[in-house]
Amino acid sequence: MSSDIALQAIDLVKHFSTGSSGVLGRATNIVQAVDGVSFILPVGKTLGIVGESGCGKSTLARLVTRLIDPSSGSVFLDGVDITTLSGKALREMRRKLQIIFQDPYSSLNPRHSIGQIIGDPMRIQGIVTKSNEKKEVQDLMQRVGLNPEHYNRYPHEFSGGQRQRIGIARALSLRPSVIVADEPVSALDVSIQAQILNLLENLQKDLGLSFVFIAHDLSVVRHIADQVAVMYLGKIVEVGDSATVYNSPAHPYTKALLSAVPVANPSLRNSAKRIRLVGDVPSAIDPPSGCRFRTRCWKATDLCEAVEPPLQADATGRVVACHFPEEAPISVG
Amino acid sequence: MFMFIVRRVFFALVLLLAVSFFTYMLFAMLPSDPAALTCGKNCKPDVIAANRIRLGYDKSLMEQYWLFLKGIFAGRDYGAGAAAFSCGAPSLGYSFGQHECVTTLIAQTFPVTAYLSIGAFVLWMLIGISTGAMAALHKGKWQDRAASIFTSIGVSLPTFYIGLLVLFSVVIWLGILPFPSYESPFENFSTFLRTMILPWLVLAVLSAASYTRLTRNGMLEAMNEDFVRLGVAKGLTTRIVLRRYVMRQALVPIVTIAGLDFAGLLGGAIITESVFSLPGMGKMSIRAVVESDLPVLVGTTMVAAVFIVSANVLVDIAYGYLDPRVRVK
Amino acid sequence: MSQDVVLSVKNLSVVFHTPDGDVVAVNDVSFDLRRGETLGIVGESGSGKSVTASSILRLNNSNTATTTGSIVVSGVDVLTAQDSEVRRIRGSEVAMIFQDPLSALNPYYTVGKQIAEAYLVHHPRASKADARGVTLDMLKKVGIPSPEKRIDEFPHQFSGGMRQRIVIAIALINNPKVLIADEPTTALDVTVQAQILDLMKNLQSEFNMAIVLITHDLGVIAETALDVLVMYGGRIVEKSTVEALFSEPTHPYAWGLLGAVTSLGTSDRGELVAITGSPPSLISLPAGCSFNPRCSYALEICSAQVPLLRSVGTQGSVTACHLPKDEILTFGRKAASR
Amino acid sequence: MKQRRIIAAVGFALVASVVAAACGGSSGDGSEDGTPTKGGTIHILSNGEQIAHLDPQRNYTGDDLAFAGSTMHRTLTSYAYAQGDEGSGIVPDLATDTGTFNDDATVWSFTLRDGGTFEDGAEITCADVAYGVSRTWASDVITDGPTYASSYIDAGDYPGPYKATAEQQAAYDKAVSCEGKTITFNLKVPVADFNYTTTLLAFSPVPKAADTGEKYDLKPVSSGPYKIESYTIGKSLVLVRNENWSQDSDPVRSANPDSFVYEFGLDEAVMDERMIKDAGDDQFAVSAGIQPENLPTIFDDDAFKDRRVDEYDPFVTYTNLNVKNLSCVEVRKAIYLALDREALRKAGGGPYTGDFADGFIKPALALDYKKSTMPDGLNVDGTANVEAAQAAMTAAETACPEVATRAKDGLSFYRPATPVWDKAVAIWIDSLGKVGIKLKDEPVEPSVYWPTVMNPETNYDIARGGWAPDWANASTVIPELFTTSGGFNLTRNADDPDYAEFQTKVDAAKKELDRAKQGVMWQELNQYVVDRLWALPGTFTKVQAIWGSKVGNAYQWAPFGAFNYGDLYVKS
Repeated sequence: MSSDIALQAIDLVKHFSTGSSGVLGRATNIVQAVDGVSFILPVGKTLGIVGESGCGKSTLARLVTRLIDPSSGSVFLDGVDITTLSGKALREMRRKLQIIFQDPYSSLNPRHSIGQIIGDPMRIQGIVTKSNEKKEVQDLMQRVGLNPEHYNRYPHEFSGGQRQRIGIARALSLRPSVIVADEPVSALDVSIQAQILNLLENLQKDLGLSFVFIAHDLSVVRHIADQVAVMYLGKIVEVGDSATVYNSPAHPYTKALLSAVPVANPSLRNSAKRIRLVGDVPSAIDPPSGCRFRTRCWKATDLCEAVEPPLQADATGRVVACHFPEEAPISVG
Repeated sequence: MFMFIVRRVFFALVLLLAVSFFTYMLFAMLPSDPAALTCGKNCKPDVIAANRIRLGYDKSLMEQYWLFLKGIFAGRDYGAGAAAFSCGAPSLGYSFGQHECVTTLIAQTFPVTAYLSIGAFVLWMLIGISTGAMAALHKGKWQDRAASIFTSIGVSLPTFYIGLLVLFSVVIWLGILPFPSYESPFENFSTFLRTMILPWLVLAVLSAASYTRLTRNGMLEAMNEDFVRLGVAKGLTTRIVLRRYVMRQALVPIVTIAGLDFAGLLGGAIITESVFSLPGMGKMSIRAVVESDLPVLVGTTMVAAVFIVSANVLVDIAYGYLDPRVRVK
Repeated sequence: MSQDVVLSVKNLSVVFHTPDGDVVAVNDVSFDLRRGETLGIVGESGSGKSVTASSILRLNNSNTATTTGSIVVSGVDVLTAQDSEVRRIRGSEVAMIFQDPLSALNPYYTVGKQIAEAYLVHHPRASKADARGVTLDMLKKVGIPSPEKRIDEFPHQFSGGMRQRIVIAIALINNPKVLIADEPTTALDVTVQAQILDLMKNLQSEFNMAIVLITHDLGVIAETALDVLVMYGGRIVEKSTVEALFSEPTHPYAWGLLGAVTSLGTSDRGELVAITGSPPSLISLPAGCSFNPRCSYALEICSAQVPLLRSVGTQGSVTACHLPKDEILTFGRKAASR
Repeated sequence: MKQRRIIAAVGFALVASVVAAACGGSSGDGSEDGTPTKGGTIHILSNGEQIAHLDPQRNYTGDDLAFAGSTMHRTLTSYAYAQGDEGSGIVPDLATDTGTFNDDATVWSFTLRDGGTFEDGAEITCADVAYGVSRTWASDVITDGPTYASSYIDAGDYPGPYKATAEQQAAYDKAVSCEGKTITFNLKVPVADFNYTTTLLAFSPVPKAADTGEKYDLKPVSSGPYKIESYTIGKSLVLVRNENWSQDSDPVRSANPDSFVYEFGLDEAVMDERMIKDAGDDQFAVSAGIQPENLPTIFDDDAFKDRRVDEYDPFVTYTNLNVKNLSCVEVRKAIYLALDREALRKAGGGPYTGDFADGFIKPALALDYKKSTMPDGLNVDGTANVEAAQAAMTAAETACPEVATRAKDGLSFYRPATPVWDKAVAIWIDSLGKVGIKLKDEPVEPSVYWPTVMNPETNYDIARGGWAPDWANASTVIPELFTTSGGFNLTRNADDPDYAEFQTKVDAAKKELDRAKQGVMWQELNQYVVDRLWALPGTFTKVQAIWGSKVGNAYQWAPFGAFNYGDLYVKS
């Protein structure tokens, strides 16, 4: 395995059981939340993962950080399969692989000061000593754009954007190599979103971090990601360079997704050729046979129902799982 | 839904069986000896041994438990010869302290507990919900503050203390009511009422406090829900919004807790019954504890367990009807 | 008032009384809405846009909020009318839809009952059967498949998009003149958002109603609104047509917003032009122009005096900014072209 | 909690005794202040949930014996219905006289009076008395009752009426024989005071046809002036007049009130408050036992002087020493001298709980009581005499070094695991620790305390005890507590070198038919035990009671330490 791979997922599967029936209540409904996802995150790059709610992207974030254990599959960090780690090795892995959540407030202990929230993990992991802890924490606060004088304040004394900065500082405190960000800006106001996105990009540049950036907002992902993977019902349907995927989406779902995004330009209001998907995302409990997107796809044929399309690379290196991929780039924006 | 109910009931029965086993074993392993309790001063070892055989305590614990279980369905015979007697099914054993089948004793004492519980329950729900609603509707005003004082007093004062205080003041010092002397409502309804009114009130007022808080918080929470705002935005009157939107939402958790509280009461309102000398099941259990009357202890514990387990099942089922979201598809 | 004006808001101010002191959530807001038109209101959280919306139906708790000014709907001032009159207006003249369609529906009743309830309250003589018929029609109009079956289902049995359709059905069942849509698509997935926006547009022309669309998403504004109010710190800072906002924005806050927008069309990974700092706390608004601490163009006067709305630009925009007119136009066009 | 209830809680039956109230420190005085009148209802307030046993053969507790005997169950002989010493005397009841006996007091006969009837009107026959007594032998069904009948009467291996074979029954019928109205008891041993034994309700008649065995306890057939109207455990027992009882046939019972209502399960604080307030029906109520905190209110205020009493009950508390383990009187003496009895009494409630005992026979047994000479150095005020105790220990180290060492290593102290005893044992440990004696606390679950210490396998060094005589003769004290054949000897004194002499003296005293001479012999035997300290005297306990202002004839009935319920009347 090449050393310039920061994180690699191979055929990750996560099935949850819900509901029960019969007198003894055996679980009967299996939610196929993540069903055979593989990706590669090169060092220093950002992999964006997009998809609508229920597509499994948040489950994926928890799988690759081992907050939950996969049903099958592997995740390699620095060449080590983290799904089998335990004890000290697991703790070391956790240090190197940090996660940032959507809701910064609920992930911060309200009874701890910012100094504690950021400093405690550093001290526990032996990154700082008691004597230099405060200085290190304040350096980090400065770095993420927090006023170092607010060292002794508590989470409720900060605004949403500042809390997300605290969350980022806490993630950075352990000097990780990979950060998985799960909808890090979707709870924030537009002006604050931009600040946080800029911060993440600068940190990546300065510290050589690799990001998995999960979001439902396509334009945010477009802005930050080098590569983008599009998920639909637990599977990746298309993955490739951002520019390729956004400019010439190959999967009909990607195409529909992009065309649904409102364009911040009133003059284009009636000019764009809109693709309107009908209906909702089907249930992950009993997903459609063959291609999972076929029930909403205007191009679907009997083949799509019978045979699940494999992920295949095209000439540009972009990978797509469709029997009838799009040829021509569509115009956007 | 039907399978859900069947399953819940099945598990409830399994649970009750487990409870009966552990209750029986736990009490049987207490360091008291029921046989030794049957004779007084001249308790010679041979008398104790003879009584142990007569009461069945010579058998192994598992066998005793089996006899106890069998008795529930088939009844049970005690002793031999001219002094033999039996307790018909469902038999929960025989109390040698009270010279009566435990089932009969429970049948005698349970109505008292039931009247006490039902009356107090109705009163406390009325008081709790109405004061809670008043507090919520007048949030921050004097009504709200009064309700908040009421709840903090209500939840912090022990029933025992308040019960005695009320009894002393109303009955003994002021003489407004006669000293409670329980009569069945079918025998003497006015005595029944005069006896029950104080225990009802004491139990109701003290328990109402937490329901006031629940109702108030539930309603305030509901009032912030978008669907309540949409109800108002539809043009509905305040009364309809409160009833169909706010109360409906606030009552769901209350029903759950009330069901369990009520079942707990049916298992014996021990302190209230003791203070007001009501010959109910709770008072009987206390007596059984003091006198190590094992069969009564096991019996009352089982009855209480049946109430609590059934209440859980009923609340679960009721929840399905009250909240469509938890209904099983 | 023009014949076409269906909603006229004048000098609306809302003050909330909180334990920490009074909070001016909406400050001197005025606008008119004409039949069939869509007015967009944009702004960040705390800008006063949602409070403005709920004031129109007098939904603010009168115990904790003081509302002044006037809101005239069909000749009636909502703020001073009798309760019964306000109830008549709610739902029949002015209807509302909310951000989260799940929490906006009463979980304890079937969707059919909730829609019919909205009809019956304004048609007291209608029979239950009539109401059910109207409800079915409405469900069809908002695009619920097999409405005969689904009318008796509960909200939690519907997907997010379907729930928002039901909320819309409730809103439109009495054929209101005005629909207030408070972030109607924020909680929805992008493909569903597109469906709902399409539906709203179609129904707007069918019912010939006016829409107040509150959103933080400039893309949604760009696709739907005719006129736009930009709000900041409880005040209107810019009022313009949607074309003017995107081609010639006149307020530094609007410039910042446009710069902060990430776009699908650009592969540019350069730094976003972020507005520095955070939205102000309404409890302690900065003196003068409340945007001045975050404004890179701020003048001395900005921290001393609240700028009044004035007409600037070439497209009839009104703005509340102390900057000279020509500077506004220069910087605005620059911001728009980026 | 009142003393009586502590005793009940440890599963020990408090028994009847004859106690003269002569020096009881009585402050109450319920003397006849008017002519008793008929009618009305007497209320009895009780913290208990029931009468322990209404079945006469199972009734063995003082208060219950006084209540049931004076209202429902007649016996061959009875204690006199009178206050003070007179109440300890016996009078004929069902019988025409107090019994006749042969030369060596092994055959006793009683002749039934005419006109005695059960509540159904049936005449009380000799067979009914014999049947009632026979139930005593069925010890697995008729539990808790006194067993004097079966230990005195020569009925072979009779197992009681329920299980007896025809042969066994014939043996019994021979031992307790009927000839017309005369019943004759053939005893195994001479019993000079058997007519006192017959005051026990165990000698009440039971009609065989009505015997329901175990369940007879709930509704026994009355032979007295009152019968049960209703009995609900935990609530009340209501007695109403038995219309078939005739005053002519009953010389002792006055049967003044029309009914009695025994109210069960009352909170103790509530009982006291009601009695103090004395309103409504509570004016017709009696209540025994008063909460310690209310004692000053009642006894320091003259307003209560006509409706209160503070007197000795029949009970003596003491401490058993295991003489086998502590085979050295010096060590036993050291323990007694070191013990701070005043601190123990204070912890238990102070002087209201009783006086320091000087032996095991209470002054109320006037013929048998003589103030004992207590060990040298024992402080009369009950405080510890550490110096004297230390001296005793020093003496022990030369006299019996093994026992002294045992005391220093730790003596096991068995006592019921109750809060009262938790406090007391701390005082014990503290006092004895001052002379280097260590105690190992062995709390025992209260309900099995007596079976535990009665078990010969249990190797205690010290075990608490308490006793009340069964009738007015120390024959129910000294032999029971200190001989190997006694039912309640916890001293394990059989190996003591003096035991043989002691046993001989006891046997002689039991056979002595001259009651006065016998009394002197008991006095000497009491001193004999005190000198050897096989057990350490504790407290002559007292009881306090209060009654309503409309209750007449309320007094402590000496033999029972309880009200004479049958003698109460309602003042008009």
